[in-house]
Amino acid sequence: MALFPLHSNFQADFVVQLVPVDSEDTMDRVAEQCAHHSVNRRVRKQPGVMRVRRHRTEELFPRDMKVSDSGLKPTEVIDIIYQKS
Amino acid sequence: MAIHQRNDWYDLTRATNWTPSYVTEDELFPDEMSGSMGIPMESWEVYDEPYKTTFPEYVKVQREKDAGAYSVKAALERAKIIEKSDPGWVTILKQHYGAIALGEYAAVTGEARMSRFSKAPGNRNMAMFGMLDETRHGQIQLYFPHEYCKTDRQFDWAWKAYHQNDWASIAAKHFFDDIITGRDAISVAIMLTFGFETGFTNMQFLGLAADAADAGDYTFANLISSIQTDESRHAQQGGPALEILIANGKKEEAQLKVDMAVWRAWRLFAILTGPAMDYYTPLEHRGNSFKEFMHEWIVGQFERSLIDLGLDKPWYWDTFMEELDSTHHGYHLGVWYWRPTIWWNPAAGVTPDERAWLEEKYPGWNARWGQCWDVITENLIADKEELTLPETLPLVCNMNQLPIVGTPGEEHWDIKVHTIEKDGRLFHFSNEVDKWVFEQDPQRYEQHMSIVDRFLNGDIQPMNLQGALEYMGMEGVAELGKDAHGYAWIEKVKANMKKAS
Amino acid sequence: MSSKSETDKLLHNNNVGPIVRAGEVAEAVAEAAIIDNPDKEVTVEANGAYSRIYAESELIVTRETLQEELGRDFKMNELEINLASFAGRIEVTEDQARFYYNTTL
Amino acid sequence: MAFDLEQKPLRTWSHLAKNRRKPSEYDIVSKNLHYSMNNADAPWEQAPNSPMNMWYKKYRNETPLKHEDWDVFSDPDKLVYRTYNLLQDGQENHVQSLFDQFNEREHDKMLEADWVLALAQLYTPLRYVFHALQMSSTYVMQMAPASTISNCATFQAADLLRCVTHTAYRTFELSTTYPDMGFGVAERGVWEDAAHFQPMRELIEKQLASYDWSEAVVSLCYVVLPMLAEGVLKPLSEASRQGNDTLMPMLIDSQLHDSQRHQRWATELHKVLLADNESNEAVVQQIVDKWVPLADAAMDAYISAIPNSPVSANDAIAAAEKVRRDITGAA
Repeated sequence: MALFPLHSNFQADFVVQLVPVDSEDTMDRVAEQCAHHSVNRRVRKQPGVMRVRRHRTEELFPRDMKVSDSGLKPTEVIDIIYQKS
Repeated sequence: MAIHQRNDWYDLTRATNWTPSYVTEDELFPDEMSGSMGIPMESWEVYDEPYKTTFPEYVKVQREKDAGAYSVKAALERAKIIEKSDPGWVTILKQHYGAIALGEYAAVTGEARMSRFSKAPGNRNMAMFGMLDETRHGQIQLYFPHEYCKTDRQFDWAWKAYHQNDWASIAAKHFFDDIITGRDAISVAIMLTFGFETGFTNMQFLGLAADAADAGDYTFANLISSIQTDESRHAQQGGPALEILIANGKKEEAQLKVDMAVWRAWRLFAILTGPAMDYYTPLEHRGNSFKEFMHEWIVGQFERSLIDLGLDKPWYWDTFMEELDSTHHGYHLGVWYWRPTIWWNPAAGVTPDERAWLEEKYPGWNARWGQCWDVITENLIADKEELTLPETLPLVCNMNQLPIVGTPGEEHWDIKVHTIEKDGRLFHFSNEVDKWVFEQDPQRYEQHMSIVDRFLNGDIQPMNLQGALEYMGMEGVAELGKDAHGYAWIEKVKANMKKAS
Repeated sequence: MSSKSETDKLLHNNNVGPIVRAGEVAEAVAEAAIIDNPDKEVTVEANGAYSRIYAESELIVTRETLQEELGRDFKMNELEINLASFAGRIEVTEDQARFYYNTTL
Repeated sequence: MAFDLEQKPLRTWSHLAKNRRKPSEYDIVSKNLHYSMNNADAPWEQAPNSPMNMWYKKYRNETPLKHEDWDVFSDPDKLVYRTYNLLQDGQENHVQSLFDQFNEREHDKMLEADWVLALAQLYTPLRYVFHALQMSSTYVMQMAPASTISNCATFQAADLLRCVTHTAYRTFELSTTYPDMGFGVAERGVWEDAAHFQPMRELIEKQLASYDWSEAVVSLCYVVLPMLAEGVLKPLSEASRQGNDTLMPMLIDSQLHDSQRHQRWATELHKVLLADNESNEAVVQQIVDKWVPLADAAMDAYISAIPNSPVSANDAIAAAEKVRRDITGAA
């Protein structure tokens, strides 16, 4: 358990934001925390599941992967995108 | 002829280089302060400032300029511009004075750098007048807003802003200390006087004067356009310095400095002048859009003059032109959303009529920034103000110190953060150009901490928004930025919705 | 969104001339620019705060014409009081102000 | 920390609000403007180890003169930009009318031949001296720890450019009457090579290359400027009367107005230094002691070259010492 700062680039939003998560959070939990600062604030909730990836890469992190297992570095930028099911 | 023409004796005022022998030339002009790139003193003696003045002319003309500016102020004191103007206009005054007054005063130091350390005697004299000019600009832009202190606590920031760690203060200082106070004499000549003062000051001091005159604030229109008459004289110090560098085989170095200064100025003025022109100025008083003013002053006039001096368009020209359509919209949205962190009250500027204007000036605006404003507007209509206020910090660029923004909207979403890693630390940049600037001079930039870095390092306590506001210098609620119109604009949106349904 | 060719067209101009703060001097300079440059097409764009006065490649205003237009004595360096900006390069003598570019695009 | 929920508007800037008296225009526009004094680790908003931050830390922050609150310094003349222009426009109207009228009456044609020679050797090369002191003052400005001190240095630098301008003008004018005396062309050689200028040039070059702020301000304001007033301008003024040069004393009178103002702010600075920290007195003394011999030698060489100087080098040296005593308030 450790504070783990990330920067959230949330789908359709205009700004990248600091989101302090926990190293033991799963990617789903990370996405939720990022959504808190964007969804219903400046972007609408979209259908589908929120997924996390390294900024401007294609590969999505598994939803249950922990931050500490992801290879992400503190303060790295992540994209949160909706995956249409 | 009883008084000799200036032309007859002017050259003698600048025949002042001599060969030192009790100290070396390098001791007299240390490279770190003079920046003469190994070009010896005699090669700088051909420096010919195109816009000349002399001491007696200077004090006479400046006395008259001040007589004009102060008498307009006195005559219009009863016009009660603060009480009678649209709050959007008052916001421009707060933003302008806070962002500009002490920066102008710092420019005295930059001019002094040239006046002491330039190897070109003409530059040293012109910079002396530049020191006086910037003393004027610092003092007059403290004197004029001072009387507004009693109306509103935010006007204290005209004096206070540069003394604080507000993110906007940090960004302004980071830029001005990079081109004015923190550089050698020749860099100042190129980056401040040429790169900045022949270009972007026109935007803020003349473009905005046009809006001010239209808005009925003649005191401000008169003041800032008068300031620009000084700028346009002392801004001419850079041109001849550039020509000497080019003649001595230093074109590449000169081009680099110009490109860095122009880019940095662009980013800061995109957040300063952009929102002022396209969002804060009441719609009925807007003349040109920010982009149109940029076309007039920066593309048509400044960049054109750069070519005349023998330089090239900056390598990032296409990116720059693209940004004229986008960057300031994101900055405006960010400033409005994080409004408690700034000392002015941003006007949202998104009533139906204003949005129509934005869509006309920036086709596609609604599908981009408009989407974000839709959500904000709905929240305000539904009384959910809390969702229109921040709960975290934006990521700030390690070069320009401003939030990293990009184009929003489901169809157009496009943000690209450029990141480099050095010794385990990640540096994030708004785009490739900011990253490029950073990489030109790591020693100057690397150990600097952005406000987000400071937050993460624990320099800001408690680690929440309140702690951050206090760190930024906010001492109480009256200083915090709020929506300029207290959300009154929502009524216009509602009325429009009623009409539509 | 503006196209590349549009902004390049904006850049590729040879307009030179003063931008003068609104007032009697701006009016006099605009008149003088027309009188002193008979072979040129002089454009005057006025807005509330300033007038942009320009012509292709070179524009001169003389002290003599300015004095006539103003109906009073006028020293060339007094122009500075109202010369908010200018396009091109500048050269001011005791008799005239000249705006010009060395290059033609 | 108490975050004020009912913050009231202020009558003035927050930093002046604690004062009981109403702030003057001088206070409003001059006080406490150097934000680079806030963060000792990084005076400028760049890396703490950037070259300019290193320069300011070494030469300003670590300078031997100390003060708890440099911003208490006020210019005794309370000059602000617009009053400076009023003041100097008035002075320049006076000087311009002197130039005009003396030209009209063909003043220069009536000069004694020896005096014309003296002007070429002693007066017209002074534009290098004035200019060097202009440069030195701009350095004091950019390194000063308070904006109120910086402003005094700015106006002082401008005053010295004023002297450069007078000198350039007179140099040209003399060259029209005496085209073969080297006016306008020979000054650099005189300044660089003539024996009577070498000690002064040594002083000035070394002073310019002294970058510690304490050293720069004390050597300039306590030693070099008094040398200029007492060892150069006044002896020249006195001597000119013998050469039928009635313009010079009037011109120098106007320049000495500026010198007196420079002395006034130096005197005030000294008071402020002593009031805060007793160790400052020794620092000042040490710097003065280092530079006075060079200045005395400069005056000696210069005055020895003035034909029949009514002011002896010893008189001038004593007068400069008297100025220093006035500045430091010594008996």
